[in-house]
Amino acid sequence: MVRFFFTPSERKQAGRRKLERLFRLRLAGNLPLRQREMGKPTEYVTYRGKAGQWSWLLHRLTGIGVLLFLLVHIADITLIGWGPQVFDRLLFLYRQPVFRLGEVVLVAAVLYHALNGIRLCIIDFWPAATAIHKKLTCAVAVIFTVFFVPTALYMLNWLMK
Amino acid sequence: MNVTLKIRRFNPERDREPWWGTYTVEAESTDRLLDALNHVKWYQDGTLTFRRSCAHGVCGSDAMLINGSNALACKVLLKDLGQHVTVEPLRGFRVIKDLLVDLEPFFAKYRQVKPYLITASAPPANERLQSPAERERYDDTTKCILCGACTTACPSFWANPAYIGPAAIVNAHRFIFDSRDEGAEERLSILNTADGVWRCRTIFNCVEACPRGINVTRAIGEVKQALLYRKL
Amino acid sequence: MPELSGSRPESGLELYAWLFMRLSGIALLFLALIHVLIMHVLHDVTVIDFQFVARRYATPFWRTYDILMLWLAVLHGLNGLRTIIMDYVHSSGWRTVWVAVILLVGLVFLAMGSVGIVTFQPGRFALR
Amino acid sequence: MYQKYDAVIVGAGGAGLMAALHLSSAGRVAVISKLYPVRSHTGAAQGGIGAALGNLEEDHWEWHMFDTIKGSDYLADQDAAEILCREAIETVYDLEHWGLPFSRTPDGRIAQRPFGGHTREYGKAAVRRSCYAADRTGHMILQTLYQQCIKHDVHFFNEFHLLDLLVEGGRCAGAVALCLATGELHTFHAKAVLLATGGCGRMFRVTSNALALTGDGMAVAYRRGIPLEDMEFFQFHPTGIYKLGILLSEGARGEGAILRNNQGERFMQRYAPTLLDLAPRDMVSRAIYREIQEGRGIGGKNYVHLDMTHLGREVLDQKLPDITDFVRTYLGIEPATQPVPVHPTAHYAMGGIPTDVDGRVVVDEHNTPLPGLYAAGECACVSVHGANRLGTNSLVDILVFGRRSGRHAATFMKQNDWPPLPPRPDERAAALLAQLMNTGGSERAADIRDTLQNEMMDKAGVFREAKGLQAMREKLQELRERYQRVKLEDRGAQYNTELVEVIELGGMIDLADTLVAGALARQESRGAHSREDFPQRDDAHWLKHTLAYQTPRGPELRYKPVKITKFEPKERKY
Ligand SMILES: Cc1cc2nc3c(=O)[nH]c(=O)nc-3n(C[C@H](O)[C@H](O)[C@H](O)COP(=O)(O)OP(=O)(O)OC[C@H]3O[C@@H](n4cnc5c(N)ncnc54)[C@H](O)[C@@H]3O)c2cc1C
Ligand code: HEM
Ligand code: SF4
Ligand code: F3S
Ligand code: FES
Repeated sequence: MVRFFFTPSERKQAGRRKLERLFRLRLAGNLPLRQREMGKPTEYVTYRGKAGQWSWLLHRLTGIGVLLFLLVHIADITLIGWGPQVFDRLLFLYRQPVFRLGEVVLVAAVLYHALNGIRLCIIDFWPAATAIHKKLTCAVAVIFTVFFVPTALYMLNWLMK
Repeated sequence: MNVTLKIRRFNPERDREPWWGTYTVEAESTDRLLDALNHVKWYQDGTLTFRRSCAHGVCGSDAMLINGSNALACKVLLKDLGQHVTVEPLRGFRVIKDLLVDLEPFFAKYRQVKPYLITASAPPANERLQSPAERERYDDTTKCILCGACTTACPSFWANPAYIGPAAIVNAHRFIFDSRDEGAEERLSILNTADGVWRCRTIFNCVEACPRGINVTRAIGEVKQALLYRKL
Repeated sequence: MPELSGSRPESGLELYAWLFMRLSGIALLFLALIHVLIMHVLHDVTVIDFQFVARRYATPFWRTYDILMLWLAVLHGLNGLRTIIMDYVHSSGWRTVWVAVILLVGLVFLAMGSVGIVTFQPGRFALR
Repeated sequence: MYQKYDAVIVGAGGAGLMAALHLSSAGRVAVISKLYPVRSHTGAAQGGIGAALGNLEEDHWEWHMFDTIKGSDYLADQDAAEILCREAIETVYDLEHWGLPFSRTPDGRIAQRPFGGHTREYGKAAVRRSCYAADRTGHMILQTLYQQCIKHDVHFFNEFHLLDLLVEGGRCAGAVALCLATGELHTFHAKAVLLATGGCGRMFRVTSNALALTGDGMAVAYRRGIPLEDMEFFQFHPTGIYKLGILLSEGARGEGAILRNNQGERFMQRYAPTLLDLAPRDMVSRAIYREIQEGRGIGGKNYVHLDMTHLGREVLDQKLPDITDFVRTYLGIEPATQPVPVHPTAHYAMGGIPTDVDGRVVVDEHNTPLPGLYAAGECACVSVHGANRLGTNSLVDILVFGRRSGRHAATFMKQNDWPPLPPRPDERAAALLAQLMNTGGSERAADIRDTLQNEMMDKAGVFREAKGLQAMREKLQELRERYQRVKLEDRGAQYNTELVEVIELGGMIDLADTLVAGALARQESRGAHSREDFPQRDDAHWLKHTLAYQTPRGPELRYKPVKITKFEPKERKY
């Protein structure tokens, strides 16, 4: 049976195990407990991981970025219920160059996140694909470039004018 | 060739903060990094502390962070590292002294996945039969030497040390996919938690780090699949 | 053998969350990309205005489309955020707080968005 | 710190873990090991474990026994060898039942391959007897045993270094060990102690042995008045990687690899016409040295070629993946297309702490046991290997006698109470540490060790003669003096690995002493002990085991007879 909730006693037990773990940590070696000196964001950039690490970091950042935009976007869309005056005034804001540049970044983020997400799905549903994960990462990069460059040019057309 | 080693040092009895020690070693380009470390310990600074034993990549003692990525000091040659080598202890484990880290939590996680054959039936007089194909099914994960390089290369583990980590999953995989084993259900339940396989974000650092060339991510993926199809 | 380290009772939640992320991701691939294509690329903000939206929402198709996308994207994104919280926040107290916040944000925004899409009646406003 | 256990096992390699499994159900048992158990050198064993399962062709334990005796140059005790070969079969099945992932035959049974010196029908032709898991047999054994220990909740003290044995009133009362993490001495008070501390190959320069294989257990026992048996017999494995000594398993030759000299000649044809490259190790190692001596080393250097090119990539990657990887990693050579430079490498101590077939340590020529003390594995000498061990027989040895000693100790500890401890049990260990920490000397341990290893290699290696051995004795005396002034830079308590290395070095000097003394005395050539000045085997005078006792004047030698049951000594030809 799959369970989503735990009984209080189970919860307590899990808590106790956690304590035990901490206790063990202190026991092991009887040394002054020295905190991990790493554990900081520097970990992620100073470890020389390969494509997988950077793909993941980007995926996470773009995910958060798109999520933030989405929330703002929902808020502004609801303004439509307030009528054209309110809505169109808001759109004026979006027509600022900063926002238009931001829009390009948004498209990049969504596109990358989507493509990389598909790569992850392929690997997750077909673990044998791990053997070609580097090729898949390359494919993400290539497809991203192929789609994004013309799109960005098209979107930035107004700059030229 | 002359090699400069920059080693992250920390002595709990003397230092309040870790520091960098720099040593120059005269060595052959085909020497192992372990040879260079031994050279420092034996002829320059006897206090340098690290674990080692087999010196040819089969015991798992000397995993460390070498030039920014995890490897066994006895399995990388100086010629592949260049003249300046940076050596640090594994990340995500408590540093005890210099390059030596606390492995107790790591082995505790290994023990947690019940890493032993579980069978209900009594064994036959001779061997249990297993076809070469069935044997091949879990071959990759039998190679693990529990060096910890994968787990400490995993960003998911750095962020959250409660994550059971790739090494434990690899060893669970070794039994889950063994045709003789009957404990898959127990192990799968252990791994089906927030700190189990689902913390893995398919980052592949583990695969890059594994000195035994185990396709760790694939093993984790296969365990995820097993969980998926068990429930559906 | 001592039972150790952070082990908690098995729960199916993580599995379904994981599966949902992938399935919603695949659905969003089409929904979001087409949405972005139409709303942010082909028609840039200079042409999009109240009227544009009004015309689009005249048919139930786009409303259904947007509702679906809204729900999937919000749930996908917030569950993603939950994953990230689980990574970086370790005390169970703070975790609970964060999950509550996420739930709250999710409810509020889903309600806002849904109400917006469903109840939108361009006829209520005088059209130019 | 004082700890009380029913039994204490020192060493967590194959022998120690096997004993632990059989002891742990009988009482409170502790395993102490200076390495994490999975780091033990059993994990490095490659080729396989010999057992006459007969999965691929007819085979019988009697044939296995005959090969073992003949391989030992008739020095093995035949009652022990019989037990070894009989129980090997059961032991391999036990391992399989515990989950060991053996390679398989097409019909799903344990796969077997030929190995040096293993023959059918008493020497007619090579037989497939070595049960293997690719070339990672030892790794799988170590893992499987450790896994079972986890299952059975065996209590481990990891990274504890044995310093002393407690022997009180003719009984073993426990052991003293240094906790590396804290620098504290722990006294383990026990009814039974089992030593399973492995080999001592690190006293030679070129060795297949781990840096940790320094023979500590043997040295500790020796210093407590227990003799060491047959130390002069040290096996050199023919195929160590050039310079590094990393082992390329005999399994390679089992799969068909061939040794060639600088003319590309398969020189083993001249030394062992029947078994060729699969002759026993002592012979092949000598053959390689002869080739080199006579100028047929590759490029005039001191190595020959191990040719695996005709095996094909498939066989290499499937059956010998690890050694293929070693060659690629450490030599940058592709074994599928290029021959591999190899030379003999110090590999295995046939000698060790004398025991009977139940693992009880015996202290004199009449096999009088020392109650409560057991030994098993490479540090022990039962003796099943005599003057030369056959490949795959060590893994059998550690498991069969690990199990037997575990079982015997289990009954022993049920029937006996704890012996009293001396008033200050850790006195000697503490004195040793204090002395080392305070020598204030200037001799670098590494220099002493280098000299020891180089000299041992030259003077007590594959070929020996009186002059060299005599010089070696003097050298050892000098090293011992230098060791009195050894310098220690690390004076900390926590993880003082420098201190550990210095302690190990002290033990190795003692062991080298016994080896050289035994070799000098033994005026014959037998198995791995090959005297250039006495090239013949001399059964009339030397069909006997050496026992070396520590005295202030150096090792004192005594001898005990060989047990012969089934096979009368004959000339050894392959
Ligand atoms: C490269 C290689 C390949 C081999 N291949 C084969 C093969 O194919 N077939 C075969 O039959 N044999 C083979 N052998 C031989 C065989 O592997 C060994 O002889 C055997 O594994 C020894 O096992 P053991 O349990 O006695 O010792 P080990 O496995 O060496 O274990 C020794 C244990 O003692 C502990 N210890 C040591 N000193 C101390 C101390 N002072 N205090 C506390 N603990 C201590 C160590 O931590 C370790 O746990 C091979 C050997 C080598 C080196
Ligand atoms: C367009 C198609 C999309 C696809 C194919 C997709 C796919 C995925 C997948 C597979 C994951 C799981 C990653 C993992 O477990 O490691 C994920 C995570 C995430 N997604 Fe998406 N996604 C898409 C769109 C979106 C959108 C629109 C948002 C914003 C609302 C979003 C926000 C996130 C966040 C925040 C995460 C968590 C990141 C992390 O855990 O590192 N995604 N996505
Ligand atoms: S999977 Fe590889 S990296 Fe991880 S512990 Fe095992 S051998 Fe080491
Ligand atoms: S690096 Fe970590 S996230 Fe998964 S694929 Fe490897 S365990
Ligand atoms: S020393 Fe054994 S793996 Fe490096």
